[in-house]
Parts: sequence; C-alpha cells; structure tokens
Amino acid sequence: MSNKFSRRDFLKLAGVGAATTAILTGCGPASRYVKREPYMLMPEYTYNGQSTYYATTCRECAAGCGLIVRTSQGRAIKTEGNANNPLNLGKTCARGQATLQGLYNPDRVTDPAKAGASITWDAATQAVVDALKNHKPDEIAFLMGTTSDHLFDLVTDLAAATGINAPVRFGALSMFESRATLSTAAENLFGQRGLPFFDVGGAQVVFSFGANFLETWLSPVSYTRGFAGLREAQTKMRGTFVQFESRMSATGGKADEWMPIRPGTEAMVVLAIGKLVAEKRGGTMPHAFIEVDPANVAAKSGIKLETLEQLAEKFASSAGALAIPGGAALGQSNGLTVAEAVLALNALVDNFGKPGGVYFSALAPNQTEYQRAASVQEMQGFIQKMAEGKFKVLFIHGVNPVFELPASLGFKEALSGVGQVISFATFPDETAQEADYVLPDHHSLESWGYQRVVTGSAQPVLSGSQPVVSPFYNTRATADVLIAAAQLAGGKFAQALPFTDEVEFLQSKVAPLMNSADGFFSAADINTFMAYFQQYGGWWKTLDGRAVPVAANLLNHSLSGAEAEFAGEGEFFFVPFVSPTLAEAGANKPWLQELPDPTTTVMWNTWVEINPETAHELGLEDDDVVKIISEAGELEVPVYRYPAIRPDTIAMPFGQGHTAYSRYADNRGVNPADLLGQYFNEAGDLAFAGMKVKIEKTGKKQPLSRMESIMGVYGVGLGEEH
Amino acid sequence: MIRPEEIKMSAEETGKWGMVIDQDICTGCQACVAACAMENNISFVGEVDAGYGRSMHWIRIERFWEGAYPEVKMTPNQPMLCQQCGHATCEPVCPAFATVHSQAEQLNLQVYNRCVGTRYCANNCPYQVRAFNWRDYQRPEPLSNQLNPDVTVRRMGVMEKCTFCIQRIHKAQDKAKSEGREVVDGEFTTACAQACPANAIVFGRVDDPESLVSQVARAHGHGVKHLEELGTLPNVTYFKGG
Amino acid sequence: MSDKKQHAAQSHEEHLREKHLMLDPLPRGKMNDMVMESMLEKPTWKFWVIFGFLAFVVVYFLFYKWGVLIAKGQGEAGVMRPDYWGIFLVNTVFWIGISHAGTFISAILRVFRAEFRRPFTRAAELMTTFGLVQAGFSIFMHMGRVWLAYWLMPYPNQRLLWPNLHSPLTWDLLAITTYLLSSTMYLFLPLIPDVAMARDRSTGWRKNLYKVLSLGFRGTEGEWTHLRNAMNIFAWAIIPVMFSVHTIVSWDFAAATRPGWSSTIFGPYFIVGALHSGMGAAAVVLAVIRSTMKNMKYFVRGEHFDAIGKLMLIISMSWAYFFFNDYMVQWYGGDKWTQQLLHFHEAGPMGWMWFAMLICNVAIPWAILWNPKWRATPWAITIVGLVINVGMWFERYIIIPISVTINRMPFTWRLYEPGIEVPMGIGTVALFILLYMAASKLIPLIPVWEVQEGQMAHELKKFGRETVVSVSELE
Amino acid sequence: MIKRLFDWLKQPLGLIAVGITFLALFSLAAYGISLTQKPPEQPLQFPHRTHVAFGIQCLYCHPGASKGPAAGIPSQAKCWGCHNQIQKTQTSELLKPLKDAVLSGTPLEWVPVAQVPDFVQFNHRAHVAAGQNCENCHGDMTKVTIAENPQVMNMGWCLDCHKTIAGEDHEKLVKLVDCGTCHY
Repeated sequence: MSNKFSRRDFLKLAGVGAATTAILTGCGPASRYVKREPYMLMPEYTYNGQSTYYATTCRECAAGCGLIVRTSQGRAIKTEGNANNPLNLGKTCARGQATLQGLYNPDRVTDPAKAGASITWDAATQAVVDALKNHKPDEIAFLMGTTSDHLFDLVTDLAAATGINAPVRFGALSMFESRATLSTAAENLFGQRGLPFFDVGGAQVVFSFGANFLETWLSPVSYTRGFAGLREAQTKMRGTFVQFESRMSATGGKADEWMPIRPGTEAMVVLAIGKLVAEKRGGTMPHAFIEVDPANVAAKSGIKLETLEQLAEKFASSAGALAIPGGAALGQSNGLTVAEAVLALNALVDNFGKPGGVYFSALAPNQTEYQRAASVQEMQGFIQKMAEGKFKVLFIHGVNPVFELPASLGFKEALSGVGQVISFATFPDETAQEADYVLPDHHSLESWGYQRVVTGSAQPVLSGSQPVVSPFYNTRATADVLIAAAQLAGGKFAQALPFTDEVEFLQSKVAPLMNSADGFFSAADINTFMAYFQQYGGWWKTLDGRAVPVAANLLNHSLSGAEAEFAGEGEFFFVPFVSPTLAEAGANKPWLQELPDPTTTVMWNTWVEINPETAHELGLEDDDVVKIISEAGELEVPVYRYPAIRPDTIAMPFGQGHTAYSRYADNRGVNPADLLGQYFNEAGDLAFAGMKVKIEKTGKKQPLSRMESIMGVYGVGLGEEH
Repeated sequence: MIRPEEIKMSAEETGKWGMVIDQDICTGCQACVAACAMENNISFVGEVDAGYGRSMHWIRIERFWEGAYPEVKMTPNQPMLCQQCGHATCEPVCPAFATVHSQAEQLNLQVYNRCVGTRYCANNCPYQVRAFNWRDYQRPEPLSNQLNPDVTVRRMGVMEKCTFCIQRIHKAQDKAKSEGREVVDGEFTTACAQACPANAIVFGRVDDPESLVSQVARAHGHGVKHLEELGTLPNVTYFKGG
Repeated sequence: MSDKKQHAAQSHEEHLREKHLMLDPLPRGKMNDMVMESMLEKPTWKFWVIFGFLAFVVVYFLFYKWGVLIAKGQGEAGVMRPDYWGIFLVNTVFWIGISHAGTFISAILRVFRAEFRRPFTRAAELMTTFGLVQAGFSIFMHMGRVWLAYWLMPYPNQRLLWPNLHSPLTWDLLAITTYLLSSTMYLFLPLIPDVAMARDRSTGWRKNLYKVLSLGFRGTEGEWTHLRNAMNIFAWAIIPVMFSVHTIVSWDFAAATRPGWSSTIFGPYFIVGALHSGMGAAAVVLAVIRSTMKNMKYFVRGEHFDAIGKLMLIISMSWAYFFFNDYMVQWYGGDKWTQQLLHFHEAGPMGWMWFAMLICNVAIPWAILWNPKWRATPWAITIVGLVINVGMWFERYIIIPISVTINRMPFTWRLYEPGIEVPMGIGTVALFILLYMAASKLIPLIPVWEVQEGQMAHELKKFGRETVVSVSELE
Repeated sequence: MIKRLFDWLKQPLGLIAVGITFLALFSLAAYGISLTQKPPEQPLQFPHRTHVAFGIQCLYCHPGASKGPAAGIPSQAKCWGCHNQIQKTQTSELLKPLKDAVLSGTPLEWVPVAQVPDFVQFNHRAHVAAGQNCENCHGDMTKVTIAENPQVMNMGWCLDCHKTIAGEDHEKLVKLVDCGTCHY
C-alpha cells in the first residue's frame, strides 16, 4: 500500500454500538456505554463530530454511478449520488443507498480461508503464486463480474503478457439485459460494435418492447432521469410512453398505454408497426417490413389492428419517436430479430444521433472499443472447458455463477472438474462455498479502483473509486493480492505487473488521461491528477462522446416476422424478471429485502404472478403455493394474483433463493433461474423468456409479506360489493 | 369588508418547509424509501412483521389499479410520508406532548424520549404515516456502524415518523449561521429528494416564492394536498400529471 | 265467609312477604348472624380449587405475560398499522363499562330511593372498584413504555413539562383516577356499619382487621347522621363523575379524526352501553352469590332479578335506540370512508361479530326479558346477563380494532389478529373473579344495615280490606 | 406477635439495632449517589490543571468546540507532539500509559465525562458562537485533574439558561425552547 495514501491509519471505531442498556430511555444507547476511541493520528482535514465526504463509485451494479459517501470518525454513514458525475448527477437508486448494509453486513467473509479454515494472507498469497506458477498458462482462467473495471484491466494485462486465458466477464444482470443481443444487433445493422444508447429524455413518443429501463436495465438511474425528461411538462409537451410486454413491469406501470402482447410475437409487432409507419410516411417500403401482414400480426399478438394503426400513427407523426428493445422480448429464441427490428424502426423515423434518438453509448476514456460481458452461450463453452478439466485453476471475482447462472448449465458440477478454485468473494456466497480458497476482497467502499461507464452518459466517464473507510475485516484488495503474487512468482508474471500495489497500477492506467484537453480536469503531475481523480470521483470528458450509428443499408436488411419458439410442454409462458429492488446481489441487505417490490409490494420473498382469471380457473388463491415445472427443473412458490399479466403467462422475480449469502438471504424464496433450460437466441444470449411451464397445486399456503393492503387495493376481504 | 387579497395567511397556514411530489414521473423505484431508512436509522423488521403492517418505513409508495385486464392501469405512484401538517391531528391527542408543533420550523416534531407509546397520534393520523417500534428490532453488529450520529436511535415502544430530515435543516442552519448568512435554497435537501433519480421530489421553503419548490408548484399548477378537506393544512403537494 | 276472606287476605300477605325481602323482616341479630355465617363459612375444597386455578391464571396469564409484553414490546400483541389500538383498549372500555353498573345501582338508585336495590348495593359497588382495577391494568398494558406512565400525571419537574390537557387521554386519565378514588370511597362509606357489626361478632385477626376498617363506629345517632350525610353527598357527587367517565372514554374515539369515530352521540351511547354490560354483569354476580353463598336465598330473591331484568330491558332498548341513531347519522352523512366502514362492519370478514352483537344486545334480551316469570328466574337472567356482556364486548371490539381497519388510506387496511391480548384479557377476568371471591370471604357482601333500615321502613298496612305496602320516610 | 416485636424494639438493644440498620441503609444510599458523582476511571490521570497552568487554551486540544457539534478528544499524535519533547515523559510513571500507547500504536480509551443522552443533539459550535465560555458549563479546569461535571446536565439546566438568554426576544425564545432544537 502506498504511503501517500495513509487514510488507512484510521482507527476502527467501535461506533455507536447498539447497547442493550438504554432501553428505558426508548432511544439509543447512552454514550456512557460506548467505547470512545480517539484517533491516534487525526487526519488533518477532519474534526471529531464532523463528517468527511469521499467520492467513489457504486458497485452494486455495473452502471458505475458516482457516489459521495459521508463518513464520520472512520465509519461510513450514508451514500449519496455524486452530483459531478455526468452519469447520475447526484442521484442514486435504492441499491446504491443500501451499499452500506453490504459493507457492515454481519456475514461478510472476515479472513482468507482454505476449505473453510482461516489462513494467513501470506499463505493465501503463496497459494495464488503456486496456482500461477505451477500451471500452464492455458490452464488458468479468470471469471469476473460484468463491470469493466481496473481489476479487469489488470487481469487482461496479466493474461496478455503471460498467455493465460483472457478474463471472462459475466453477471446475471448482463444475462437478463441480453447485452450480447443488443451489441450483435448493432454490429449486424451498423457494422460497428457498441452498445446502443436510447435518449429517452429527448423523445416525444417512446415505444418500449419489453425494456425494463426504469428498473435494472443497463443504467437505471440515467434512464430514470431520461424518463423524467420525457414527462417533464414545463419545457415541452409531455411525452407519451407505450410499453409492449406480456407482464406489466414497474416500467410498464408508468406507461400511458400498456400492450399485453402474446410472448413471441414481439418481432412481428415491431415489423407490423414499422410497415404501418412506413406506409404513413410514404416513400418506398423498406425491405425489412415488406413481408409482414399487420392483420395477421394483430390476430397473433392479441392487439387489435386499429390499435396497431393508431400506435403507428402516433409513432409516425411524432417529431421525436423512439423505440427501445429489451427485457423478455430479447430473451426469446428470436431476440436478435426483435432487437434488429426495433433498430430498424428507429432507422425508419431517422432518429439516429438526434435528441430523443438512438446513439452508440460513449466509450469510456481509457477504452478503444466496446468490450461486452460474456453471453450465456459463451459461458456454456466456458463451463464445458471447466467440466472437461481444461482449467486447472479458476479465479472468480465479483460474480456468483453458482447462483446467477441457470442450474441447468451445470456450473456447480463443472467446478469439480477444476483443480483449484480461488474465489475473491466478499460474501460467503454459493460460489465461494464451492471454492478451495476464499481470499476476500475489500468491500467496494474500502477499495481503490475505477470503473468504466458503459452506457447512460453522453460524456465518456471513468468513475473513480477510493476507500472511504479502512477495511473492516482482514480482507485484502484482489489487485494487491495478484500484484504481490505476480511479484513473488517472478519472471513474466513480475514483468506483467511491475507495480508495488494497486494504487500504483491505477496511476499507471489513468496517467494517459492526465493531460487530455477535453477532460473535466487535467493536471501536470500524476499526484495532483490522482488527488483530483479522488476528489471528483473519476474523470470524464466535457464533450458528448456518443457515436452516431450510420446505417445506410439498414432498411434493406431482411427480417423474419416469425413467432419465437418456446421450449417445454407447459401451457404457460414463463417470464422471469430481475427484481427491481434486489437485482442480482441485493438479497443480503436487509433493507433491500424490506423494500416493497414496486409492482407487487412484496417484501422478503419470491412470488409467482398469475392473472386473477387464470388463478380462478386453476382454483388458486393468493398465497397458495404452486409447483412450477419446466423441462429444466421445478420449484415451489406462492401465488400473487397479478392483475396486469396475460392469462397465458406467469412471471417470477429473480434475486432470491440463495442458500449462502448472509443470514438475510439464506433460504429465502426461490431462484427462477433453476427453471431455465439451455436455450439461446441467435446472438447467444439466454432465451430466459423462451420456456413454457406447467403449474401444479400443492395445497400448501405461504403468506407473502406485502406492503399494500390486500383489502384496500384489491378489495379482498371487504365483503360483497354494494 | 376584507377583500381576499388582504387576507394574509399566518405562518402556520403557509408553513415553512414543504415538498412537492410529481407522481407523473415517480417510477416507484424505492430509492427514496431506502435513502430515508439509511439516513434516519430506521429499523428493518423482518418478513413476518413487515407483512403484518409493522414495517417502519417513514415513506411508502402507494399504487392502486384501475380497470381490469387488458385495460388495466397502475395508478400513479404515490409516495406517502408525513405531510407535516400545519394543523396536525396527531399533535393535540398526545397526552405527553411527545408530538408537538415546532414553532421555529413549522414542523410536526416527534420527541422520541418523551413518547410513552399510547399510539393515539398514529391512530389519529389520517395519512397513516407513523411507525411504531413494536419490538426491539435488532441491528446485529456491525450493521450499527452505519447509524447516523445526527439522528436518535429509537428503541422499543416509541413512535416515529418522517421529520423532513430536521437534522439536515439544523445542520444547514448551523452552517449558514457560522458563516453569517441565511440558508440558501437548494443548499441541502431531504434524503428522499436527494436520492430520487427522477427528481420527482422537491423540497424547500414554501414561504419563499422564489424557492425551487415554490417555482415548481407554480409551474405545475393544479397541485393536490391529500385529505385537505380535513383541515390539516398539509405541507406536501402532489401532482398527478398525465 | 269471613274466615275464607281472612284466609285469602292472609295468604296474600304471606305471598307478599315471601316475595319481598323488605316485608319479610327477621330479627336483627338473626340477620346479622346470617351474614356473618355466609362470610365465615369455611371454604369448601371446590372454593380452593377454583381460587387456586384463578390465582394461577392471574399469575401466569396476567402478570407473567405482562412481563413478557413489557420485555418484548407491543409486537407480542396483535396491534400494527392501522390497528394501533387493540383488545387492551377493548378491555379497558369493557371494564369501565362494567364498573358503571355499580355506581348506577348504588348511587342513582339510592338517590331515587329504589328500594329493591338494598341487598345488592355492596355487590355492585365492589364491581365498580374491581372493574376499574381491570380497566386500569388494561390501559397500562396498552402503553408502549408503561414504565413512563407517570409522565401522564401533572407533577412539577425540572423539564417544565406537563401533560397535554388537549389530549382526550389526559382527560381520561384524570377522569378514571377520580372515579377510582371516589368509587372506592363510596364503597367504603356504607361498609362502615357492616364492618362494625362484623367486628362485634368476630375474633382473632378478623377482629383486628374490622377494628381498623370500622374506624371505631359504634352506631350512635351522631355517627349515623354523619355517615348518612356523607353518603348522600357522595351519592350525588359520584353520579356526574360516573357519567363523565364514560363520556370521556367515548371522547377518546369521538374526538379523533377517523371515519366511524367522529360521532357526537358517542357520549350517551357509551354510557348506555356501559350500563347495559354493567347490569348484565350485576345480574350474573347476584346469581352467583345467591347460589354459592350460604343464607343468600333470603337476601336475594326473585324480585331483585325481576327488577334488574326490567332495568336491563329498558337499557337494552335505549342502547338499541342509540345504536340506531349512531348508525343512521353515520350512514346519512354519506362520507365515503364511513360508508366503506359501515359496509365492512356488516359484510367484512368480521361481519358475524356485528350480527352477533345485535343478537346478544337486542334480540335475546328483548325476547326473554319481557316475560316476568323468566325475569324472576335467576339462571335465565344469568344467561341473558352473560350474553349481553359478550355482545357489549363485541360492540367495543367492533368500535376499536375492526373500525380502525378502515381509514382514509386504503393502502394500509389490514385485519387485526390478536396475540398476547387474549390470555391477558382472560387474566383480567380471572383477577376480577378472584378479587370477588376474596372479598366475599373478607367483607359482608350484603349491607345488613341497609336491609334492616328498609325493613323498618316498610310496613304492610290495611286500608279497609286492601293490604298495602307502605314505606315511611326514615330521614 | 407484632406487639411482642414492638416491645422488643422499644428496649435499648432494639433501638440500637434500628439505628444501625437505618445508618447502614442510609450510607449505602449515600455511597450509591456518590458513585454517580465521581469522575470515571480514566486510562490516564490527565491533569487538566497542569495543562491549563501552562497556558494551553481549551481549543488547542478540543478544537471541535468552535467548529461543530463535538469538542473532540485530542489524538495521541497531538499529545505526543509536545510530550515527546518533554524529558519527563520518558521517566514519569504517570505518563507511562501515554508513552506505551503511542509507541505500541494502541489507542487510549478515554471515558467521556460531560455528556448528554443520545436523544439530545447538542452542538458546541452554537454555544461557543453565542459567547459562552467553556467554564460556564464545564467548570474551572484550573482546579481539577480529571474533568468533572460541576452540574447535572439535564433539561431543566439547559432550559433555564436558554430562557434567561432569550429574555424578551420572542423569536429567540421560540427557537431556544423548541423541542426540535435538541430532540430529533
């Protein structure tokens, strides 16, 4: 650790421990019972009782929002958005707010461990050294989270220099976001890799085909700001928002019109709207839309032809029309076609590069091309290699594949094919439990680093992280462990990472930005630059860095309007969706568990949404436990009679069902990924919404905790109506 | 005869601090709820108690349904928090003066250490925004490290509710005073307003016509104050929009 | 012929004497002995079994559970949002209601010289005091931080803080405290001559006890005058206290801003409700005393049940009137939340309770009490009394936890599921009975002097051939 | 029986027994009360008296008092700044805990003396800015070794001063006696 950054001299304060003695006052523990430790070395910039604020980056999801963390006497007290960061402009989502409950979670990994027994960091580092030295480069693999961050760069450098396998990034959110589909569609149509960015805020009419952009999709805070812009009444006309999806998401709940189209017909609906729009706009009919027959689409999708025409009219006549693909629409066998069709629809109204239109997301400052996380099909290949024993050492950081990947892919089983699994997990999660070594990384608020903002901001942003508190447990930064191990391993490893610690590595990475003229700040020397970098929470350019897609022959691209194929025998379309409050890794935070789901207001559990009509036909009531059976598996879950879901569709949130992820997550709810089979769309993303399932009654009841009143909201139990 | 323009509203009627909430852009994302819980040391209560109406949220987001499938619609999300009434129903019924009106800040105070737990205030609150500490809800170590030192930690048997982040008000006032100036609009805001990604919540001085909250209220026009007909003089204004 | 007539007249007279305690005098000493006997009678094993069982219930259900409640918080009970008030307050109102009958019988009937009251004023006054004890317990159980209850009392303190006199709960506290003190005094005053009588007829620790309690009462004319004056003053004074107590209790609800509660008629409605349950309870208590204690068949006769039955019938009718009035005005008001609440009362999940309340409070009393024969039948009256009490408990349950389910925020509506309140409520019932059982062994349950006074005043006179009951002024 | 007990108590031995019992209870209570009045056990017998006598200002070691809510306890580094230049520090038995703590890098765990309950949000800055001197509340530090509380810091004491200071100024009074000024 660099001596220049001596914030770790902080004392760990005993803090305002909840003493049990003060119960009679009804308020907190009397100060007398709190151990008060003064600083041994008080930092110059602080006074007792006064807060210090640090800028860092939120790592609850891969978006990379900037945070300002309030600390008081060495404890992190509150996270707020970093108002300077162009991505989130001072705002946060619920998960960002709850970061501290991860930092101070009672069930973190406290010490490095081998097979469950604590070891010293020296022994742990030696284990990494041995793993690196004693194996052939192609027997060593790294699996990392979705985030494109400094650690990924470090491992990439290491891999490039030593010939070990390039790190693979994966996360459940990227799986449910179908990132590969989005970028493949862009590549197919625009001939350029990149993640499309949809400027919701500038648009007048937004048609969203399944995109849950107000929940967890890509960059929720940024897209929510966009949505507010769409609706803002002062500056322009209030924008219209239409959502096409089979189950009303929290995003769909905000739509002016919600179109419950039949799952699998998204592609043809987009094409039909495209055809009608093209007809209204006149000119030659683009190739992609010729084949589709709107009347037929209307019959198949469940939307009336008049409605389709009205929608097309609205879309065609608006000055700022925008269509967004996402969510379950992409997680089907023809997901890529849907994405391409939606981009074609945007091309039709020629909104590329205009306010309220489609852009390529700005590439982050120290990045030359878009690097996306692995698709599930690529993960399948990875697992295959694991199972075949091609990897002797697997390093896992920032991802919990045993939980996040569908069980049918067999990641857990494949782990036994790997000689040595080294996990850097902060929490004793399901994957860490299977690992041979757990070398706990710091919590993100105790860590250095940077993170690329992949999408959501017009400006290219590199969000910076710094430790806001000293490490609470005997953890060590993974970058430091790898650097130390590489140095000990010597040879090409030492040459690949010629640094003394993580901070020096960081400096080497951000140094090229130091003198950029278009930067938010610049500095003459690296120490000043790093000081600014920490103070402002990163570095970003002042100019719009979004590329404008060029698609001269896009409209000649031929697209099939065929229905998606669904696997499985059951009578219900199965739509798993990411819990808006928990997402993939929020279940260990008690306050996130206690946040009501925005649509159902259920807390602390998993439910299955069934249309009340369907439930009536099946003889199901609220809280009845049903067994859901798919090809890949089955699970039992209580029913929520959800009024805004197609009668032929059922939906379940993803985020619960942990077996090991702190006391707040363990054995709570079920994981719908267990039901998913190995079906992919054309881009290799998982067809997570491409299954049909069966429902069986179990006769059991399990009351769901709801925030809402089932009486007041649904009139259940109020008696017959007058 | 007094003409309408001559009628001056007393400070009690206009209030001092107020909030406007734009339901049209509220996405129901719960960021405000989480921010509130983190700022104000609110306990979590666990699955069973949360499901039995004992959750401690100081702000909750209400949504109802209109129509039936397929024409079903979610009503605009309605964040419901203490309305800081100018003429609150909770205040007169407390036998111990634990919930009192702050003359200085025109807020409904809840003095935790004075509360004896009769729960009359909560019963009498037409907005049902008060939360009672039904049990001694535990924060296992080291979760307590994140407790905000500016906010009293409540224990079993006392009532609590949204304070409009009075600790932030005091902090801002103290800072302004130390610098010999008045508090500037936008210098600080409540935790919920600060977190809200859609900027649906705006907080500030409602007695200052130039403050952002007053401007937003004017720009929107038809604001709704909930259950105004009860004469509670709430200080939170809602815009349904749409 | 005249023999026959004379015989008929004689049998009529005998019939009157048999029927009316006041016309059936016994020698003073004998009557005193009867009361003493009933009190000093060695308790049977049954008595001890019941006493022990109740003591266990009190210790476990009331005090142990209360300890649990204090240690673990109100979460042990069924209260939550929006049902912040639950069975504890139902029980409070219920017990205050029970306590009203005592004062009604002993004060109002005394003031109005209703002669049938004489043998059971003591029993009724005991009900008042013991009922208030349960009410007090219940209200303290309800408090989240009961150890700070003294803050509700006005006492000088360095914080310069006083209780909030705007709050109906403060009024309540003052009213109930006043009532408890005055009713205890009022229980004690008429007890003095009887305790003095007992003192002269007992030995050992009892004699010492009674010596203290009788305050040296010897029965001189001066003492009697003072006592009568005191009792008269108290009788008059306690009547407004009694009315105010339940009116103020009703203001806890009527002064609140809740649909279904903001009702101007709650004051008299609650008073009548209180008398309704109190009369029922008095009838049950009398029947139990009559059947379980020695010599009581002489003091408590059919005529008393008949009189109480009539009162019950009248009170039931006025309760029905107030209920209808309240319902009507609430319904006519047309407020949408009140409409919803009224509908919820009848058709909601607890609708059965609403109908049961009407059956218990109106249908059954009306069906049975119109019949003089049934009225004079102790067991029938007992059943009616019990039924009315169940009905009145339901009424309070409907007014509190069921009504607060419905408020102006439908997002929060939730149905109340009682928890620890149930055993603790049973505990208060057990304590009430326990106190009664103890009292029956410690103090004369029949105010002998009052009966004797009545018997002295009553006379059978003959006007021509008619035998007429005449009552002479004693004072 | 009770009578016999009373009779026994009336004789001289009984009276003495009563007296002893009473005295025992009284002194126990007095001891209990005195315990609450004693300054707590500190890791180091810090002599305020000596430091004040050297002319060190309160704010030198407790600079937070003029800047924020907490006056603060000085860091060991601050102590050491002077003390490592003082010869006596190396030898003095009294100063050994400080030397040990600094050299071993372990914290000295001071026990707070002047404190208000957690439900009181006290702010030093406002009081210092209003012209209150430290000794008005904390007493004369030239007289004590370990700091002691010269008064019970209860609400009556706070209010008393607040009311006096507000005087006739209604606006000030409203602010100074508002519950929300200290309790939130």
